[in-house]
Amino acid sequence: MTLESMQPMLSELSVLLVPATAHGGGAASHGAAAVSEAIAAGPWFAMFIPLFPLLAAVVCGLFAFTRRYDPKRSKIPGWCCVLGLLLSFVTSVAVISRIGHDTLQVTIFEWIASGSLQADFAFYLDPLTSIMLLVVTGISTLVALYASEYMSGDRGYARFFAFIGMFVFAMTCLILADNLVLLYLGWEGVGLCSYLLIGFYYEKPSAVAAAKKAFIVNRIGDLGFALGIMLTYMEFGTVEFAPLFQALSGHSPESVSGSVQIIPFLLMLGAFGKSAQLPLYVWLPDAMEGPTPVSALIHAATMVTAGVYMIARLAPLFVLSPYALPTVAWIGGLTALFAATIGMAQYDMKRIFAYSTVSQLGYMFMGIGVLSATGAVFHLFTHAFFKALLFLGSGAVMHGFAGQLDIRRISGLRKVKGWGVVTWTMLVGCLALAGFPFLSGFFSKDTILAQAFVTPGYGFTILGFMGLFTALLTAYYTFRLFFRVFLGPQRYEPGDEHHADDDGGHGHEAEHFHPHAPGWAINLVLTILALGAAFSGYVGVFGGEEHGWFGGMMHASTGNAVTESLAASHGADGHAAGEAAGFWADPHKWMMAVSAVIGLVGILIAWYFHLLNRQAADRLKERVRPIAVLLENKWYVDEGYDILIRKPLRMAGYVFYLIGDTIIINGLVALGGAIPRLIGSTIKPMQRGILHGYGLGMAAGLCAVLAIMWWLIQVGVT
Amino acid sequence: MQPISIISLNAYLLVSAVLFALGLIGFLTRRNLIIMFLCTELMFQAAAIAMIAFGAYHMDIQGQVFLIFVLTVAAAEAALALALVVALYRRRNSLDAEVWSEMSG
Amino acid sequence: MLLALLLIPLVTAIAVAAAPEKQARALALCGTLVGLLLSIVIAVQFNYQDAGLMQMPMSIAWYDTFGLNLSLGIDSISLVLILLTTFLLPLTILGSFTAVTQRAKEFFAWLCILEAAMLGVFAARDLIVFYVCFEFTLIPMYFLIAVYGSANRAKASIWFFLYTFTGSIITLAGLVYVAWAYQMSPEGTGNWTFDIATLTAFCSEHMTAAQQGWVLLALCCGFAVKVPLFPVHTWLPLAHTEAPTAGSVVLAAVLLKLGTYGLFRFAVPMCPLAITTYAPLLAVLCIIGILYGALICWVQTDVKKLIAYSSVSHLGFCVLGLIALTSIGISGSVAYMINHGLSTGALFLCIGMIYERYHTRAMDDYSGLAKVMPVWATFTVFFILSSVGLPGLNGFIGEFLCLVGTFISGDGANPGTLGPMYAAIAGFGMILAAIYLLYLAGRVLFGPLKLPDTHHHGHDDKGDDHAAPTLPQDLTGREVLVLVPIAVACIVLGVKPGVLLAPIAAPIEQMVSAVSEAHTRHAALLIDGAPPGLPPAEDDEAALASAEPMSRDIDTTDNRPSELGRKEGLGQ
Amino acid sequence: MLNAGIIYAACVAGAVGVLLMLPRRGSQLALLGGLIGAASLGAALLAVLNVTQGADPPVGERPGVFFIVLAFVAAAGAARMITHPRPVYAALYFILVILASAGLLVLLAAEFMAFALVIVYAGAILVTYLFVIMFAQQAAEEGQEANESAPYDLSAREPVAAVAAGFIMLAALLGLMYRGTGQLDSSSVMNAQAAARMVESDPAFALLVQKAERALADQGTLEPGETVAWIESNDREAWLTREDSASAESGAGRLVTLPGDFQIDNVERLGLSLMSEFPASLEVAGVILLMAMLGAVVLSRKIQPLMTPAGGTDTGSA
Repeated sequence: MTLESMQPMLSELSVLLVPATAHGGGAASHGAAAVSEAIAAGPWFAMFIPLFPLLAAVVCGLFAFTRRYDPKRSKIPGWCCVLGLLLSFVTSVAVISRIGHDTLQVTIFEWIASGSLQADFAFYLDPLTSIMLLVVTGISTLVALYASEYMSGDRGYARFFAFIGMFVFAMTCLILADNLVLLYLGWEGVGLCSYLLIGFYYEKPSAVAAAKKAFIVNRIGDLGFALGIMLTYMEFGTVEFAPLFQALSGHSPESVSGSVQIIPFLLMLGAFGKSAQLPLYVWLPDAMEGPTPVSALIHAATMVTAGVYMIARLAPLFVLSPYALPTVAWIGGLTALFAATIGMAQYDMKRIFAYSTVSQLGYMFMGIGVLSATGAVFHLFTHAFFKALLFLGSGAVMHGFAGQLDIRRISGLRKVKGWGVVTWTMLVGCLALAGFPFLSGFFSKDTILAQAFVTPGYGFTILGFMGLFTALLTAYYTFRLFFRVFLGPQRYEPGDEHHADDDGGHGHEAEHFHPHAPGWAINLVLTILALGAAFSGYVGVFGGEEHGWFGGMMHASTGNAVTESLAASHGADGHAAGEAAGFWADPHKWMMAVSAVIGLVGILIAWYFHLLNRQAADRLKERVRPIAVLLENKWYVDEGYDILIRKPLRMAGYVFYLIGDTIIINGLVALGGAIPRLIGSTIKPMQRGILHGYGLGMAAGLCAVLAIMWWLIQVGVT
Repeated sequence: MQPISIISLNAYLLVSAVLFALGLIGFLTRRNLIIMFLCTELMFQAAAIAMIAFGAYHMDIQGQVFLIFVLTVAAAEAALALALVVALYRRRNSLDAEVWSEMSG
Repeated sequence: MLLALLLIPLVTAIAVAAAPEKQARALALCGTLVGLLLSIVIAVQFNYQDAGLMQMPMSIAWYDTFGLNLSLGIDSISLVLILLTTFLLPLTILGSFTAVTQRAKEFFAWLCILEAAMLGVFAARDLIVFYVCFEFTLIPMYFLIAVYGSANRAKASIWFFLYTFTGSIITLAGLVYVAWAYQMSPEGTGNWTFDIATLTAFCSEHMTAAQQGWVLLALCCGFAVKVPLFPVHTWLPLAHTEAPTAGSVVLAAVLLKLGTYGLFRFAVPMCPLAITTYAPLLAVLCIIGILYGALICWVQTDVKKLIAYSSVSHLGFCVLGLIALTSIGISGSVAYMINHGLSTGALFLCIGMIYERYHTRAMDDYSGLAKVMPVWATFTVFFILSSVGLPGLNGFIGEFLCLVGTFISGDGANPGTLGPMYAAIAGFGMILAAIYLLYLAGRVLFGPLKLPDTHHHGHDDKGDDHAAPTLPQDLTGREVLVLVPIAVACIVLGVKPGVLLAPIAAPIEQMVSAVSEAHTRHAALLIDGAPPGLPPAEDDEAALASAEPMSRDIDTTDNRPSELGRKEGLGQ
Repeated sequence: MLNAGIIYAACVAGAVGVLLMLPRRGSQLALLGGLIGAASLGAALLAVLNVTQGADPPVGERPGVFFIVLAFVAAAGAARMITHPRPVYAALYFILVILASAGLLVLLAAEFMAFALVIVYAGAILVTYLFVIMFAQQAAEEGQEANESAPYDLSAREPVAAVAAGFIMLAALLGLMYRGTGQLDSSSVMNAQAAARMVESDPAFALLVQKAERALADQGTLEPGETVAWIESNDREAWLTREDSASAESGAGRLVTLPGDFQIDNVERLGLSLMSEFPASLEVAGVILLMAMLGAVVLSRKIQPLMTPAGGTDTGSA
């Protein structure tokens, strides 16, 4: 059954999927495609990229439903999910090879067609998509493989992989989307899956609360995004990228109307919600309640980068308003610094990595903000590898030590038997994160920081220095963790969680508790990721283009609208001058050296405090007591949100319900009922039952009538 | 047979009106059940005079015929009324009209 | 054909009432299934090319001198709503097989009568038939709540009845005024008619803006109560908490749609000029309803009351979309009617299932049910997501289109007068919806397992509950059979909304063009009719109060160009 | 014409008078009230009687002194009846009123009715009333000596309102009546109308004709074959026509004066009218009376044993 023979059969399938009934819409979708004929029709089999994970999800879902399936023994759902993701990865590689450097479009079937709003289930394939596809499908396959062993024995095994399948389906839809509405579908789908996965251990109230928090904060971002979509539709009459970019190509920041300039700010709100930037980052640290593979896949590599992808994808829009990208840059920079400070003071391994993710995302946004989409996406690419590695490593530790994550209770893991692979891979990951020279983190972070100094505008140099300081903090807290956990004297206490109720006879006394060394699947995945973390940086160096193969790809994608505007904003000379003035004038050159030095300094500080004499760290902590407490409590941001937003809203709810509904409205209605009764009771006393009363009443009535008649006659009316 | 003049008609009507008014006042003020019925009889009587006066004025015998029927009704009414009064009296040993006021609102 | 559609439920009702107790359930189910079949046949025969036309007309002269005749006919909007009703009724009946043990026969008979009345409303082409059926739905619903409800069902049923009844009396007054105005006017030449088409045409052409304002006010009173718009919604939570499961499913899924359908069929086409002037006012009510309802949901402790208030909040979107007067907005609103019917109906069914098992609606009585009832939990989460408006499911289509419709409402290309600000504020409703529905899921489905104590020592001790057959912990086959079709419908409408949006596009397009036509005619008239140099006064309450006498022909003396009219005129 | 002012003033005065006469706890000004009442009635009667007929000549005589006396007796009796604290006297005063009005009826040439009134009313009905009053007075109220009247008789209920209502009605009634009678035709016109009515279908006319023929035959003026055609209104003359010649032409015949004592008296006419015009209502009247008797019997059946102090036999029904 070669691909060619399948081709005819499958093409009918795609035609079938564009049903005849939607005749009105059908013609339009082809029409829309026709209009943007400039974009070549992409490979039809691209539709399998999201379809395979969806299939896997459905199969695992069925497994979860059937009663007979016993989660303890068989791992079938795990394997079929990994298979599904692998197939999706293979298809995306095939599609990437087909894309090369140009942009393609594939229409699968017509989704929403009402009035002039036309949103099909169609894909927009360009080099940016291929990079993202590589990251998403690649990392998710590795994480699924890892999880198949990590989650073994868990009661919700099949359910877990169903959600993972759904997540990858949603993420791929997001990346491949050809129009904003489908992007929004992916956007919310990913939010949903993160809700379901964070709340996977639904018996833990903290997990349920964290899941709910994640979904709601995302939803706030999504509202901004949705309003952005509507505004674009209102302004340009279409939500599809191709016609949108065509319409935008004619404009420049001056010629565009005011309301168009608001669109980037709205979209930005969505990006910050999803990628956990400053105002809406609170959900990411709590999202660590979910199982570690989830944190690794969703909250490190794929979902959180959706914001960066969106801005890169809609770069032509962002470029139009002069203030949009600087705001993105500044918020990115501030978030990086802010998260790094909190990361320093945390004790839970996953929380530290979560804050470091927020901080690295800050870097990416700073990258895009300072008009270096290549740097941002490159950092995204490398970050996916080493952050996934770090998370999975800490997951292995957690898995082995029955849920123990507190860095104060584990140390000297290097000496324990069977944990060699984990230690070495974690070392590579930490070095990459810290920006150790010649590892992936180093290259990608440099491109961003260097660009900060190059692009003119709104205090970017200050931003650059802030970035350097954050790089120092990053190096420090990464190695604070590494030295604490993996080096130093060997002592550890098991966690409280009877993790994944594996039936091992884990006695909980410290002495004869022996950690459960990770299996082959975990070690394999860790080593692959370590290789990725180490060498993914060179993609941005070799390959002839200005920033290597990676730069070439980004140059051909929509992202380069950012770089074009960079060239336009300060004329061609800015960049060229850099080269001619030799090593010190070109930021890209000296940044290599400076950031290397900073990385090393950070590591040394961490080494001194957390390996040489840990007491010094404690003494230092005593001296700067208030700051330490402040950082530990995460600058009290969560409590602030609770007081400023959650409590007033809940109070309003009570006020509306107790006073608004029950008292005012129901009161009015009851009043409406009471009026007739009131009138009745006023007339009641007339009937006292005494004969004379009635007689008198009649007589009075009679004489009144006669009097009136008489009066009328007098007046001469008769 | 000469019909009576208008002036005398007016006079008779005056008398019957006065009697009627007195009967009404009596009915309204007296609390004794029997007297109240007596006052209604008085009102009957007043009406009778007016009827006859008009009959005479119009030289029409029907005034008197009608009075005969009025009398029969008055008699019937009186009989029943008194039977009722006796029954009521036997119930509450008092002729006071205000004793019977359970039918209040 | 349509008359048969109406008569089947009535015949079933009679048959069920007559049948012995045991067969009553099965008979009711078959009757409603036959109804469903017939509606599918109608749907197939319906020609979608000119979906705007009123098809399959039939009319029986009822009382000629007064122009009353039982005339039925459907366009694609009524067809879609009929399908919703006939689709949901058999499922509701199947769902409440075990719920009702006492007086079951009457229960199913009342449900069938209710179905007949609802179908009557959707298929009515005559004002009086519409109104009779609209009112007739109250009676079975009243009995369903009053006889089969829970604790204080008496108050709930009375409130439900009187609230809706007073509202619809005012609507009747409005409708009769329209018929009377028509009969007095030269077109009517003295003979009464209640045909909707002629009256709508008359209203939009010959009534002045002020008169249309009064008619709109009358119509809105009745329909606003039925669609619970903000100030008049307090009957809904009461009715829902007290109604039996089947009752609240039908109430939420279809009865609330009578109001929105009424607004769609009467308010917008009959008073095009007035609707644009008062759309912002109504929009404000809707938005308050959305946010107000959502916030109240968040603090509820009774599950059914929470979902009831969520209906208040959701239908705010639906009406907002309708009065945005854009083709996207209105198709979104119609889509919303269907989707809300499906998802909220299903949610009520799920809640009904746990009520059958644990006989308590208070949320703090149980939590963590997912561990004990995984299948039920999956369905409930699915329907919660559908009503939260997750893209890919049906809720999103309605909500998104309504918001887009409101967003582009005032930008000149359509007669609408709302704007982006309305959509932005209404958008917060989406966030609040997520908050309270996930709050519900978090409290009931997730968290540590806690079952209400009544469960342990059986059902018999429950006061008003007789020895209900104890159901197994998780869903029985029958209950899954009830929920699966709705879930499939949700997915199909989510993934392929064309199935719903394509047929209804034509009539909506017609309506929007009719409204804008009315405006251009009005504006054009003002330009040449009105004396020059007239200060364009804001059309405010005062104008409404001075309702001018019914003019014989087009009222040229209306010297207050409605605000939009002026813009329209200048716009050309 | 009748000047209304006096009438109304008389009414007000009458009201005050009656008010004073009404029984009340406080001071007894009954006598003064009576005087004022009588004066007012006199004034009213004067106003009514010596009214000039206005333009057209004063026609018909004014009622004589008998009328005035009887009127005063009736009014006084009625006033005293409603104001007297002791019920027995009230009943007796009512009998006085009945007699006075019987007198009035006689003045109006309705002598049968006068007698009927006296017999039926005074004789039967009021005797029953007296009986019941006596019956009710026997069981002396608890807090009261033998001959002191019951508390409910001592004070009138809301006298002012009742009197006001009564006299306003009276004033309005009189105003309306006199205005009405003012528009009635004068007695002469009434005379002709009555005569004309006599001629056609009035059953009394047929009786008159037979009676006239019998009287003339006794007198001998009637030749055989003649019949009486019609009678003059004042039934003094009669018009005889021959049977055979009636058909030739009308008017042939001769006018004959009737014998002096010929006339139809009241009872005959009444009986004739009852029999010819109201036979059905006569039956109904009979049935009403039967019903009344049955009702009275049923009502006074023993409902529950009467708790007589001495355990004696039941005091029997009315």
